[in-house]
Amino acid sequence: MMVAVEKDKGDSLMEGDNVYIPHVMKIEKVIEETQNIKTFHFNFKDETQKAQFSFKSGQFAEYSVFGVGEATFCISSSPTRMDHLEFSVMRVGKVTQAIHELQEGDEIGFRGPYGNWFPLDSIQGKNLVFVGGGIGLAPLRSLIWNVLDNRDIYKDIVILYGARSPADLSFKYDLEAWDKDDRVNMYTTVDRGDESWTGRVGLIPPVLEEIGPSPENTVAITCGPPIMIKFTLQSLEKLGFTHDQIITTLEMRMKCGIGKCGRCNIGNIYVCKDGPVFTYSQIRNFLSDEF
Amino acid sequence: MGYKKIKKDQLNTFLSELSKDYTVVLPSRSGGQVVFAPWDGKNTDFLDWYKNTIIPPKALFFPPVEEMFRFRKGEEGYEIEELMPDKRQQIIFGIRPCDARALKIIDMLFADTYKDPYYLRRRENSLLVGLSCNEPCDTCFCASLDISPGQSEDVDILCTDVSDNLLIEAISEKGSNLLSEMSGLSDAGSEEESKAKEMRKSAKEKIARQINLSGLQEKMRSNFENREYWEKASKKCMACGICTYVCPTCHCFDINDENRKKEGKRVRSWDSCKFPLFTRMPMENPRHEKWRRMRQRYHHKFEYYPMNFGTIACTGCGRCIRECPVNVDVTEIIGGI
Amino acid sequence: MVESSQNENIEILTYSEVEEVSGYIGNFDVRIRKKARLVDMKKCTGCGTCYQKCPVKVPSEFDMETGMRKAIYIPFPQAVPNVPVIDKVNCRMFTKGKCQICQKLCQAEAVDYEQEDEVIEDKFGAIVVATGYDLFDASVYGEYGGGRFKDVISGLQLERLISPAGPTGGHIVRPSDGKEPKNVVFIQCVGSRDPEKGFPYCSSVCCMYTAKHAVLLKEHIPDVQTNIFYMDIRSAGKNYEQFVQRTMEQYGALYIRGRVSKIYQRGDKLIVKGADTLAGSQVEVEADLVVLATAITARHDSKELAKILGIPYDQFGFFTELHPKLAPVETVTSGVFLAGACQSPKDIPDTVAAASGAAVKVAALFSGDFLSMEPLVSTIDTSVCSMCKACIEVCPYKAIQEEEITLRDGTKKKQLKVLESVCHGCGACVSTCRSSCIMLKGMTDEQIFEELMAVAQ
Amino acid sequence: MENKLKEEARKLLKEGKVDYIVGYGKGTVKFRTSPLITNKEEDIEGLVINPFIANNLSRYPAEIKGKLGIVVKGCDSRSLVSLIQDNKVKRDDIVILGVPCEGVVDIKKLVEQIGADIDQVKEIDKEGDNLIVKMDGSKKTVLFGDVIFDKCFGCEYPTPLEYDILLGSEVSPRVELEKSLKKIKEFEDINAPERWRYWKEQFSKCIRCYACRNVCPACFCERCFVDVNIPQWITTYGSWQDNLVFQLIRTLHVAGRCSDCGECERSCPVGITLRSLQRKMVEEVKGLFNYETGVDKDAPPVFTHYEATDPEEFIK
Amino acid sequence: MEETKWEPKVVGFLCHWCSYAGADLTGSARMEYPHNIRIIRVPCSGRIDPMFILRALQNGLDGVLVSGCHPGDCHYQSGNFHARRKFAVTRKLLEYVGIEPERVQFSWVAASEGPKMAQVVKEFVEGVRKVGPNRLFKDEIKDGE
Repeated sequence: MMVAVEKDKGDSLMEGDNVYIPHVMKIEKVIEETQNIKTFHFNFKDETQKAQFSFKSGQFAEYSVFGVGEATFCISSSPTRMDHLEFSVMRVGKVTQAIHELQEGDEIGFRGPYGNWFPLDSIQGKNLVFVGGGIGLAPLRSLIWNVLDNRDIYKDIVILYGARSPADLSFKYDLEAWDKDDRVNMYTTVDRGDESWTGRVGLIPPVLEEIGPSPENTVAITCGPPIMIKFTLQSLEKLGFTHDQIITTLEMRMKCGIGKCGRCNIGNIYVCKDGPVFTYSQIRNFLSDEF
Repeated sequence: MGYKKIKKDQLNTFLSELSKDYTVVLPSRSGGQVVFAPWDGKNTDFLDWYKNTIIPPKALFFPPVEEMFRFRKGEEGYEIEELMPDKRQQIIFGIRPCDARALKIIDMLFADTYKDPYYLRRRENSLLVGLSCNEPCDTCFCASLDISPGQSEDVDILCTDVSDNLLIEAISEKGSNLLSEMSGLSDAGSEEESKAKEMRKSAKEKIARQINLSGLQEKMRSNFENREYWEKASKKCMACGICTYVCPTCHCFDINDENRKKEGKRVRSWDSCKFPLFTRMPMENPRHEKWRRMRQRYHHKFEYYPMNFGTIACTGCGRCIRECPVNVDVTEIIGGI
Repeated sequence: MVESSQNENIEILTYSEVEEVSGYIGNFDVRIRKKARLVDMKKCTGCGTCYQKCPVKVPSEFDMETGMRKAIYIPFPQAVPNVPVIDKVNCRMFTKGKCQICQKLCQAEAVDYEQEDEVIEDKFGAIVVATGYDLFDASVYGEYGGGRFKDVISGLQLERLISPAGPTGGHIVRPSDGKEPKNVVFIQCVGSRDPEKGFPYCSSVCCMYTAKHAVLLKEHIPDVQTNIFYMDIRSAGKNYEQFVQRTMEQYGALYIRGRVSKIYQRGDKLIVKGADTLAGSQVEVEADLVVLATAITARHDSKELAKILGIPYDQFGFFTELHPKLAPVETVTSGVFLAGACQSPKDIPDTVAAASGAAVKVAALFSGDFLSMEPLVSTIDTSVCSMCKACIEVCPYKAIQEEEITLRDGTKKKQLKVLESVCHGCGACVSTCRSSCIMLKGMTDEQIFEELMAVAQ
Repeated sequence: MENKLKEEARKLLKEGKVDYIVGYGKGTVKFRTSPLITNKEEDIEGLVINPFIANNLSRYPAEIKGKLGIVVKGCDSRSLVSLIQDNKVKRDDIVILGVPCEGVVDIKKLVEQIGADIDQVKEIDKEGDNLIVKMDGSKKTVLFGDVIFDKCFGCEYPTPLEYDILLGSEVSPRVELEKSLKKIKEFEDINAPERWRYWKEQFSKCIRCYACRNVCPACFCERCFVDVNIPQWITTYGSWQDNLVFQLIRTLHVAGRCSDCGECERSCPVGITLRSLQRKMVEEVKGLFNYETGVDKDAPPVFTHYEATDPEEFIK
Repeated sequence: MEETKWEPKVVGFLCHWCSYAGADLTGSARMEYPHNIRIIRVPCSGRIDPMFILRALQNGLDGVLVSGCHPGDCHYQSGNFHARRKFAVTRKLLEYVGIEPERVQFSWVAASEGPKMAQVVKEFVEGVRKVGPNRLFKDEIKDGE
């Protein structure tokens, strides 16, 4: 059951001719998720651009802090809620540091959406297993809200989210919302608990095996740091998932976002143009010992 | 379209006529290095010493440093002013067939899916006047990539140096329109044409170096895992950026901002897959080791590019062999797979 | 001394030497060589029969050669611990191979010729250096007899003669013929304030102890006449000046402001020729005894000790304090403190003050189990460090050390580490590191970069 | 000299004294050699010693782990010693095969001398003090002394100071300093704004390929200061100001470690006269601190220690 | 900043224990020194990296003064000795490359030498004024200048 992932999508190109010119957006809200992860709500400055803009969950964009540089993050809000857009950033380098210093009312450059997206139509009528690690929940979150907004098309949904420690749990407000929502069974775990943590403690792969979702008519979608993905894939295989049933996003350094600058080139595909969403079987054939 | 010809000493008039509404760019070595530079209006002695430039003509369309747009923090927020290349048409005189083919190859990438405005604008604004090679260099191996030094379909006009005068042949439709407007050209006689053909044949034989591409893609795919081969091949490589910067088909770039908050420019500059920082991510760097980067460079050119665009991203110009400080030879490495 | 020997927190290691010091403040690893004294300290009762019966007599260092001591000896009667040591150089057992009188006579069988040096390696939190001073050897001065006249003695030798526990039991006699001196000449600044001899500094204590000697001489020999050749009297301490005035008025000390040019022997008298600049005339004094106030110098081995401890020293061999005004008892190497004359010539009150200062500094250091430091320290990003170790050589405090860690996959990796407690944040390593992988907290490159950007605005 | 090298190299490999032999192999481009790094005995046959051995091989011990048998000329051996001083290479990890070097041919100068393009030249061989240049149909003799690199004129240590095996008899130094420093002296005569404009032009050609850094044995840092982006001292794109500042700081970093092997200038694809910078620093460091690079392997690197008598007349 | 009356703008790297304290003393002793200088405090002259000097000039500052303790009384023992070597080589290189020597000045000023600090800064600013504005790193160098 091959899950096709479209390759060419020239139509959603927004800007007239120059694809490198970003839009200037205004930041409406800054949420401090953890001490090094922040989520930004931002919006178009003028309505016409906003009307033309559309994207699908799983796509990413290039965010620029003028005078510092550009960086690549997925759009973590759902296309079904277009009142504003969101993205989340972990502070790791120069540009992310500059982004973390932005406050409400500041401006940020936005270029995109780029890349392909989660195959919404082909996962209809299936059970869904979402496995997110740390900041990996950001791309999943967009899909989860998208799925929940038209919940009835899909069978039952399992969300497993893990982080290193309770302090590193991000999107707490979403976790609570999904926990209370009975249409979804929500599991949260942390690698190391602390005194105030009452929930589950344990690494994601063993917890996943413990939950043991049946691979029957199911698609697993996972995002997170490379080590976590590596072991999650192994435990998914143990649970009987075939490689076509596992979808993940690939982490690669990106600069142009449009398949030109050569950074994200693995094999003959450009992760930014032809990805970042791939099925595990696709990854297996073009990926070798690079990862 | 019949062949035209012009006496070499009249080249001066021909060029000055062209430079009325075009800026003429041709090889010059005023600064000690052979580069493509705007014509100074006088000397055209490049026909005697010109072999090929060190920095390929790709730099005229995809410059080492290029300003993309300027941003300024106005009262109610940032304004962005696009910095497009100027409209003036230009003529690249003396481009070699291998470089012309290289431009065609990277055209495909810059136009694929998302159009690169800067590069394509400059390409549309320019007209290529090729010059066939009579004396290929020792490092050239364009023959084995079925590019003939004397013939080229990738230029608008092709000139061939036939001892005392220059045989001019219009290749593209744009080229023939231009030639039709030009005066001072006389029709070439048949013996010039035959001399040109025989010059082209002899030039092709002179190319001693060649690269064996038979069944390359399968060989490369199977050899991808052969770490020991790539480690040995890349042991002496210094991981500098010369081979990627002097290669006419290398197109990787980096985008950075000028380091000022209030007002500055976003700049696109050349980047090389040979540098470790090319793929460095906060958590890990998939291509930290030198041999992985060399493998990526050759696989991108000889396996991935053909898979995506149907042509090998190499035109045998030999610059990477000549300019490499430690003489890493692509024909040796590709041949040895 | 006795009190400290009984205090259980104090362990006294005599006849021992510090051989090697490594580590840093709070974690000094020190190797001490407890030299073999050839007498078992536990068994010896301190009865003293051994050093009474020992046939060998040698000049006693403690008495500055004014008295004698045996091959097995205790330096002075109240020595702590009251256990003798055998001087291998002069003891017949080692020079001629037989004697063993002390072993035979010792009821406690404490004498053991085969005793070995004992090496103690231990961890210490701080080190207080109180190694004292040496006296300048005045024989270098030809004009004062160059050491030929027995009756030209140094101030310390006179001290031993005056001391009741001294070799002459407190009777001040002339070393040459043992008679009581009637006319004594004191010569100040012998070696001190004399750049040619290499000691341009003033030893600061001689004026006062010479005045004291003049007073004591008067008390012991009522009809003595003391003449003191001086350049200027340095009596800066509390009541010091009054004391000197009293020496002049009540004890009849004759202060002659001038230098002595020559001393020569005439009969059994010593003729001291000098100048009296106040009277503007030559002076000649017939003296029975001449006392030289010789300069205080650093210990002869102070430079080696400084290298062992890793502390700096000045050109005279005195240890250099962290700051002349603000931190006189500390050294640059944090955790090593200085007390007394080893830092610079001092008299007793200053030495006691310095010693208590050092003690309190150590106490402060040990008060908490954490050391509170200024956060201005540097850190090394070992993922990009290329181990050229230029920073180690540049660091004035030796605050960067190499350590070996085992990575996750078990391989061993050498990398550099900055000892936060030792680093003073001078930043020399930061500018020396060519790949800029050292960051000085509080003065990072980024801060300076922003400052430079702001300044250029 | 070549056969002795091959014999020694084979012996070293056979006895397992070294894991790799680093030497000069025949280049695929005429009249150029290319580093040959191998641990297989059959490759030893490819080792050559000829007047074109321009590369400075002491760049490799810092990268390649394990015991190396390395072929070095005079200037390379000084770079190697400087690496030992910098704790980058352990003396007993390398077996040094010293080549007493009479000078290396500078192809650019040769082309000027014979007036024809290098591709026409078929063969060059050295007889005594001149070179016989064979082209198809014609032959030219050129004085060897006219075509060697500028650096070879000022070479005080043609025979390596530090070696385990010397592959030939000692060579007397060819100390024609004024020829070697000709460019620098000429440069110093022009006034300051002219000099600045000269460097401005030179470094607007620079395309930041970093060959000058990657070729230089003294530049062995894991991560170069250029790659630091917090704070971004130097931009990653090649504006002439930043190129110039990059090269000036690199020159200061390399001062005291540069043995004037001339590789930076030879490798620069856009032909920037880098040696005029580095060689000037070699003179300065010798003048100021009387320190020559890589002459004594136990001496501490010049900028990690100091003398009380260092010059300071320029300090007010 | 209209061009009529160009005032040189210089930066001074002063070492915290001596020169900075010296400058402090200059101020507290009511001694005048030119206002053109902006001071950046560094713990020791050994901390100053030639990159700071070049970055300052690249930012358009007209001069850089670097000042530390006299050799021998550096609070960190050997900071100024290492710095002295580095400055000697840096100065020679900057001059060789064509930067006017008056633009970069090194000096030793002790904590007690208030008057000397004022005098060093005055001389330095006059020297920079003589040399004129810093156009080194500007792109368009008009020949007339």
